[in-house]
Amino acid sequence: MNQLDLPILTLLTFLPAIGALFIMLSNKEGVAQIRWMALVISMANFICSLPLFFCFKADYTGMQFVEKVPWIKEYGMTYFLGIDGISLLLILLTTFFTPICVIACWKDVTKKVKEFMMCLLLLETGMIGVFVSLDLFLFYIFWEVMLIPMYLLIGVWGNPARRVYAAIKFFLFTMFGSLLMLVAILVLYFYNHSVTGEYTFNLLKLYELNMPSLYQTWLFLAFFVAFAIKVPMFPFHTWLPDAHTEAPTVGSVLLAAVLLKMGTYGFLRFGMPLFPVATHQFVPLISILAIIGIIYGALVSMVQKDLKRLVAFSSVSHLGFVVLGLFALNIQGIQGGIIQMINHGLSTGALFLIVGMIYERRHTRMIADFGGLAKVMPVFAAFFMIVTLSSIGLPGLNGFVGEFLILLGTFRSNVVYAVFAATGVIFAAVYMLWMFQRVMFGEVTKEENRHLKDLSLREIGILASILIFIFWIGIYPKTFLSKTETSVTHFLTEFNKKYEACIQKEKNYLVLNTSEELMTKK
Amino acid sequence: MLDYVWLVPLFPAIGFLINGLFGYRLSKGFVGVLACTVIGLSFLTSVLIFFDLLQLPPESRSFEKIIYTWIPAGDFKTSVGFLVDPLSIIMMLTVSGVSFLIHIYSVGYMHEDEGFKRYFTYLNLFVFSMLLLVSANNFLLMFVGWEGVGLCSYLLIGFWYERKAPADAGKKAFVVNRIGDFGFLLAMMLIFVTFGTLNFHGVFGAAHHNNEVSTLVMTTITLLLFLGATGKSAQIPLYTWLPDAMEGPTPVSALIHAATMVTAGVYMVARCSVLYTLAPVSLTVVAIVGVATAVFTASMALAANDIKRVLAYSTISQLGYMFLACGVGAFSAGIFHLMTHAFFKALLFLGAGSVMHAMAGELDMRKMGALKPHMPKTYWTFLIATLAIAGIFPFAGFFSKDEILWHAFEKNTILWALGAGAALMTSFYMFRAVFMTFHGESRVDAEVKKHLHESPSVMTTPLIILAILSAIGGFVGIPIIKGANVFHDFLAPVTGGHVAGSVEVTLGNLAYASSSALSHGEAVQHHVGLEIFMMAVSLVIAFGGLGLAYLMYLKDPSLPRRLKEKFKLLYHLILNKWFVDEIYDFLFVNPIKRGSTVLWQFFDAKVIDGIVNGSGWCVKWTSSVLKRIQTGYVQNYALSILVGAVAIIFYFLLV
Amino acid sequence: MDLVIPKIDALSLCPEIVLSITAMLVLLVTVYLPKGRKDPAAYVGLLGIFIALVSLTLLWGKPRYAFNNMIMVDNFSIFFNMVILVTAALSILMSITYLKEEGMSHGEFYALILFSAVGMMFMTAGANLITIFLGLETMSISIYVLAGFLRDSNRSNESALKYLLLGAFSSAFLLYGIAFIYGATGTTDLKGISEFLSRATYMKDPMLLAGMGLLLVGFGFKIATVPFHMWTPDVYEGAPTSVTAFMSVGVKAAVFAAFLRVFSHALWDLQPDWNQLLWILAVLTMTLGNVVAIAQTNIKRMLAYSSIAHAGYIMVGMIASNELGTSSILFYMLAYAFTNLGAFGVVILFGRKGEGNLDIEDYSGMGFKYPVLGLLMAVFLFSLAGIPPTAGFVGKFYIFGAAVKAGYIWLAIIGVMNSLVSVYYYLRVTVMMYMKDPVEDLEGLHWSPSMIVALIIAVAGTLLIGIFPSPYLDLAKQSVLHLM
Amino acid sequence: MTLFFFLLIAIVTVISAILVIVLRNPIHSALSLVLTFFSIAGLYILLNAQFIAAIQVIVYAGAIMVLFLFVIMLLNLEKEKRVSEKHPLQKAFGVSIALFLLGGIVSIVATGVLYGNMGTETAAKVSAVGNTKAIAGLLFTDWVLPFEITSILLIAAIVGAIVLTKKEL
Amino acid sequence: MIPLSYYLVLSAILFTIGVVGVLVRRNAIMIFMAIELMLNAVNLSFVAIGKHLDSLDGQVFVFFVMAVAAAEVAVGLAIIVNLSRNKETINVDEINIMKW
Repeated sequence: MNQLDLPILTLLTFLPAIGALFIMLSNKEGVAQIRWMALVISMANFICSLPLFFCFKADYTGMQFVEKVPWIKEYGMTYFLGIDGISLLLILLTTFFTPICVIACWKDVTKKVKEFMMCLLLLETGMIGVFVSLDLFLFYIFWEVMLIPMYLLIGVWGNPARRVYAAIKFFLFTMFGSLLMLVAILVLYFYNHSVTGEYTFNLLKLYELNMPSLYQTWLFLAFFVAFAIKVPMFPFHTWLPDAHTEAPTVGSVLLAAVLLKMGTYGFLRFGMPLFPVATHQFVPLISILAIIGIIYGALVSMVQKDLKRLVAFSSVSHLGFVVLGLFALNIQGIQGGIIQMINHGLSTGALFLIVGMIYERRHTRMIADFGGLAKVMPVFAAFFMIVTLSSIGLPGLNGFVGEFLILLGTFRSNVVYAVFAATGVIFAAVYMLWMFQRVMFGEVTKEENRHLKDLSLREIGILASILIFIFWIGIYPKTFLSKTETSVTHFLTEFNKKYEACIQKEKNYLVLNTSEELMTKK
Repeated sequence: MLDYVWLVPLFPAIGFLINGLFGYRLSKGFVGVLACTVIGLSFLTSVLIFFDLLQLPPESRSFEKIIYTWIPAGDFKTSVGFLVDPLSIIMMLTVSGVSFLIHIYSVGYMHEDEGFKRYFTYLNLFVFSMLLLVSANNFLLMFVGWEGVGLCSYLLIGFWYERKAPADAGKKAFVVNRIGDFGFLLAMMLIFVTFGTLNFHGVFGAAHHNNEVSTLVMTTITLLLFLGATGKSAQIPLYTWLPDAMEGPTPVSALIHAATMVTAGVYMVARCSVLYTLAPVSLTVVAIVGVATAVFTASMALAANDIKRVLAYSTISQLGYMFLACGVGAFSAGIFHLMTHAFFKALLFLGAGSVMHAMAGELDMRKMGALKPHMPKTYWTFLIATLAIAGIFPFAGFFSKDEILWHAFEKNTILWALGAGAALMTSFYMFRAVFMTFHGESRVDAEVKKHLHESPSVMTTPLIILAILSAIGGFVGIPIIKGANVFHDFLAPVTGGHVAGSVEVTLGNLAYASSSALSHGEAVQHHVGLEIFMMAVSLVIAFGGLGLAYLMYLKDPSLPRRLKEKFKLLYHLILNKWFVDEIYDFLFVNPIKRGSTVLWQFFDAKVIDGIVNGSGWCVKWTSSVLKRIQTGYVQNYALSILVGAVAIIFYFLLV
Repeated sequence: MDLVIPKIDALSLCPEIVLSITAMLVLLVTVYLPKGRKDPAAYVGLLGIFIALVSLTLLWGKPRYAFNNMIMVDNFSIFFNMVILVTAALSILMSITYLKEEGMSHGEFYALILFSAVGMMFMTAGANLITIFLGLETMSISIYVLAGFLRDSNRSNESALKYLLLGAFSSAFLLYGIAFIYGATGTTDLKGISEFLSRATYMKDPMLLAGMGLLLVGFGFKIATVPFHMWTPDVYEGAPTSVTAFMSVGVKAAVFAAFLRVFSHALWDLQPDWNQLLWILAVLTMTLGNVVAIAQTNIKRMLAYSSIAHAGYIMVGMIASNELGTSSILFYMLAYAFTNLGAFGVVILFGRKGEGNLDIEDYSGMGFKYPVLGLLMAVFLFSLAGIPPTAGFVGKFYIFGAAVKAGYIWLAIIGVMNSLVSVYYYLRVTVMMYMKDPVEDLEGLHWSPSMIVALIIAVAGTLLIGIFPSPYLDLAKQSVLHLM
Repeated sequence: MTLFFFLLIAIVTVISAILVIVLRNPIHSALSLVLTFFSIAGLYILLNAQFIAAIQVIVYAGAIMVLFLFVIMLLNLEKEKRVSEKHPLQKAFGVSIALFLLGGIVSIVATGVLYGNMGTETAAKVSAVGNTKAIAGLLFTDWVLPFEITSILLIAAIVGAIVLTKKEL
Repeated sequence: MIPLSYYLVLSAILFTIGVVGVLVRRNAIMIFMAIELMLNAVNLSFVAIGKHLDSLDGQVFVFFVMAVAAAEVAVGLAIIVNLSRNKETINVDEINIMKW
């Protein structure tokens, strides 16, 4: 269904890429012009994405704004785009954050501005592409394409000392998972062919496939590794602190705000509905990893000395919540997971912006180098406080809604998980507030900190626009929850239906087999 | 007016927003006036609502106003909505009333402070959260207020963030509260899973009618809720943050850490009385924890020299009383004590603030003495409050405290005995404080002495009003006389009627009055004589404390020192707050910190990242080894071809 | 005995004939050209290639044997011939300035490229082991000379010598293999062999198997599979860069064509026997190529190891032994041609006389100093690494897809893990280009029109095939129809 | 009788072949190689391949070996000096692997049974036409294309050899 | 009549001798000569097999192989001559600028 009769998703996806092309053709020296171009393009993209939100039919279960053009016919690849409630918010998050990033790096990035803006816009193309593709092949392409600009952002504009290491680690780590996924996609594709006789990468068609559980287990595992790395879940997380720490501010922002969501989105869009039996099998494992992630991330970030690293580890903790929620496999958990993806994007994105702002002023990210900033920069302190609280999950701000729904969902499916996960709430307060205290409170001990400028209007504007959503989701989350509800409900019914069907099929198969065995024995 | 209940929290919210967003452009005077006005308006609205509520027959005094659906997710739906019933209106009145007075007081107290505007912003936010907490119609919204007040407490304790101690204290308060919230969160989930809703009406109605819910679940729910309450209301084992919270401005201590926020736990337990009565084990736990806290923290107050710390321990101790009341099933008694305590403890803190104001911020009672002539208004109001807290007839504390002790006695003599002991200590340390501060010899520094003065009227007026309330506030709940206990009658629809005389009114009218409570109430009726006796005992205890304090601090000032010598160990323990903070540090804080460091620097950096980097390193190493095969000698290459050929031939020959 | 001259089916040989004549024309032309100004010779060669390409397209879709079953002109050979011709054309375009810079601008170079292309084309079309052998030798001998074309350069000499000695050595094995197969089947005609095998009941004839094994050695040598790969890095490093480019693609394409024709067509009935062996060889080849490439510091050497690895990937397609596998090899070859030639083109353009600027270190800061060149290099490297939306990705996708389809999931996993390793060393170049500051001031580049054209073709091919692979896949698919 | 000749020639071939690779002086080696080629030509005659035997002598022993000798002399090569081995295992390893190769091949060919399709040119038939004529017939009919390819091959080789060695190009 | 296997074994021996020559001689020309020996061994096989199969194809092959060998020798010797001009040596041990 495409209620707009416009290829709006294509527009959204490729507008930034075209913009990047224009920037490429523009004069390298006209830095201001390039910045404005990037801003205009990203803003235009954001504006283009608004119709998605307003024209989205919240009660329609299928895909919306669908575009489908055959691409590689004989092998069943299609250019198939469409969104539902699950992806809607993530797309908006992406289009929302890109202009913010453009503005945020206005003064920050002074060298190679042209290339920087190109990377940023190409990254946006990749990110949106991932969220709108409904064809596995297309999805995989966007999934990989997105790596390159991010890799360059980290590696070129990152922190000179270790940027290369971080960039390569990011790239290889992610690639490792996605390559396994590639094999799984191929297996799925050929399995589908062997069953239905049709070559297709169409996700909606592949949803209808009931695979034997052994297949599901392995394929799910392959997808799992890809997504778990992206999320990142507990033992696969070590690329994240490095990438975050070394990336330039907006790199970290986009990484946190959008890129990490791809893993969780992937679970929801691919991992779970394709392999329901395996999903059920792996719920304990994944939940436990998620819980370890929650607690581990929190504990480790508590003792970090570097602000960005701290926030990075806190992402591990927060994303643990999201994964836990998704694998609660009930509506609260998944709704919470989705909204928490947005929340984490907003609050952690904002946190990285904030860290970037003081980094820009002081050129250090070490907590020990700060202290007493609240006195010097009161406006900054206020923003920082609110974002910190949002990250902690203070009721009334966005974080709480997600966390509570997740915990509730988890509690319904498994009490023990919920109890352990809920301890994360305590730890979050500990490490965030301690960090806040060390940076903002106390006396100004360092001479350099005494004359720091408070936020400029530009910076206030950036943070305020994020804050609007932080409050909005906290106070009236219905705006967003209602958009996703139908899709999630539909997702769950389909999921359960398919699960039952798979199990039933398996049983029949067993019965068949045993009866055959009996026959042959006789 | 009932329909406009949402105005009650809205006014402070407006004040908060205006002060927070535009405060930096407004004048100090305007900010102060605005802050007070909005709270005043809240109070007014509450009063109007109160009278509206009184118009209704007792059985229908429960009104829900739903504003909008807050979090919808499948079968889970929570709304932003308000509940007006006797319990919440009492809380609203108390909160907005006391807050109003303290706001006014603060205008004077904080006048010189740099963070004046910030202070009022926070304070408005606090009142908003607190009112939200008490007026919410469901657990989740209550939790919003619950965390909101915690946040404000954090912000206000750490108000003077440039010093380390307040900042630390603020963080500690927040984190410890979070531990409690952990329980609250889990309780909410369990409630939802059990009853399918978080709405008070829905939950209590279901709990009352649905007998299928096992006691175990009930007990778990209530214990988890109580964990939340121990955090917020500073009970064992989570009380440690409250003494530290005294680092905040004194009006804050008065408002948040004495009168309102810390009582949220009691309010919550009272609100959930239906659940608690269905879980006897929990009630017992509540009672034991309450009384233990009362005694334990009272003991700490005995030797404290910091006037605010004395008051802080006293607060914890009094909160323990309230929980004791709830624990023995006398929820309305708990609320009653909550209310009177709000009056006199706020007064005490404000008095202490006034003293500090005069003493240039000095808190150590050893450096005070004989302040009475310098600040008469402060002295007299402080004395009234002390009398009230000590439980001397006819001040407010007498009625409420006595009622609790009586109910405790009804339930269990040991509880009563401990409660009585705590009362003795209360009386002792409060009078000790009065004597050390206002009487005796002056130990004030010469420099400070010159500036000793009575506080301005903007500060003393609230003192006087509170003093009046502390003096007469108890009369709304006169025990014994049938029908005269207006307070309990009023509350009975919510908390269940336990008290003689009110039982008939409540019987059968209420959907969720607990039946077990009723039977309890009937039993009580026969003991009027006993009750009078108990009152007498209470009075004796109160005067005993007074006398002891007089003996030690006025009559024979050397006595304390001798006692110190004699019970060195005990004194040391008490002085150092039984080393509880240190024990916590040792048991939890330090291991976690150290463990985390190990996790990070060893496990994360060495093990996990080691595996990642190690595999990369392995490939590189293999690479550098394998490339040596490439010797550059053409004959080696030929040999390699030959080896390959031979291998292939033999592969075909053998396979 | 009367001599019955078979029908001279000149039309079937049209491209080869055109090319041979062009080669000789080039030789003639070059004589009359002034010293050091031999560009026209190159253009003559290009023209010839163009005509050959056109004539190839005319042959499309009409499979036929010619010259007493000596060659088979079918879509398969035409496809590969196109790849070869494109390779030759691009190599010539890239050589013009390069040779001038190296002071070796001679028309003979182009003639030799054309001769070697003719040899390659006979290999792809060869339907008889002898034709294939002769094609292979024609190709090889020309390339031996080309590798040593920089007469005054020790590296070039060494490269030529190593290639010559080992090439001849492996040819002997190949020939021995042909002898065995001739002995075991009584014929060297591929169709004859295949017919013989399909009716033979004694499949396990050791002589046949040994012959097949020795063929494998010969082909394996040319496409650089482990353990016959040892010459590759040295020869690639030492040979003139444009020759390296030519041989890395052209030789591989031609030999794979012959390899496929012999193994997947003539020896199809022995598939169970060679499949396992190829599996092992493929894994070894991929792994060794990729792993050792990591430790390289010279970009040509690194690309040499990478080309070893790519041979491994292509073998995966062979192992899959299904229609998809074979067509994916064709597709991969096409993708690889553009990509690898492009990469070498950048290396040539960036290089300096006397093997300068060939260390990976030299690429420091190149990406920002020469943004276009950097971007091109990045595209080619990402394509080699198999990252979308480039041709390399689609190629790998199909290769591994074929493996999965045939049930070789572990092979596919090993393959993708290998490409992960490869990403590392390709990334290292981009790291140098974009993330390191230039060590010294780079001199200006000499952008010649011919090089620009070559690079544009290469990058257009790489991206076009990557983004719209459909027609090319179709082409590849049609090309294998007749083979299987 | 034929067997005797065969064995005799075979022994000469093997010995001279071994001499090729063991003699230190390149010229001696080359001369032994010439001897080997001659004896192989003898074997060809035993195999009724007179034409091949002839060109073996003319092309190989005559042309190719002369070229070799010519180059050896041109480069003024001396005896290989006994220098310390740079890759000591190469020889031992090489020889032993080569023996494996020999073993492998021998075990394959020793049976001497060929399953291949039999051709039509029986000895009688060939001798009726004459060996050379028969081969010529084949070469210019069936094998005309490879024959033409060799022409290209040779041109390429000539061009190559000139390119590489001519003083001034 | 001499059995085919005699020829084939002889051919194998010659081939192996050639292989050994390639592996042990250090002079490039000698290596080249050893390769010629290998080719001759194969030629012998071709002729013998051809004879055995009543087919003249074997002899035709030998003809082609000789052509190829001649070409190879021409080019090879050219390369070697060129090399010795530049490097003063044709000892393969010393021809290893490129390695690793």
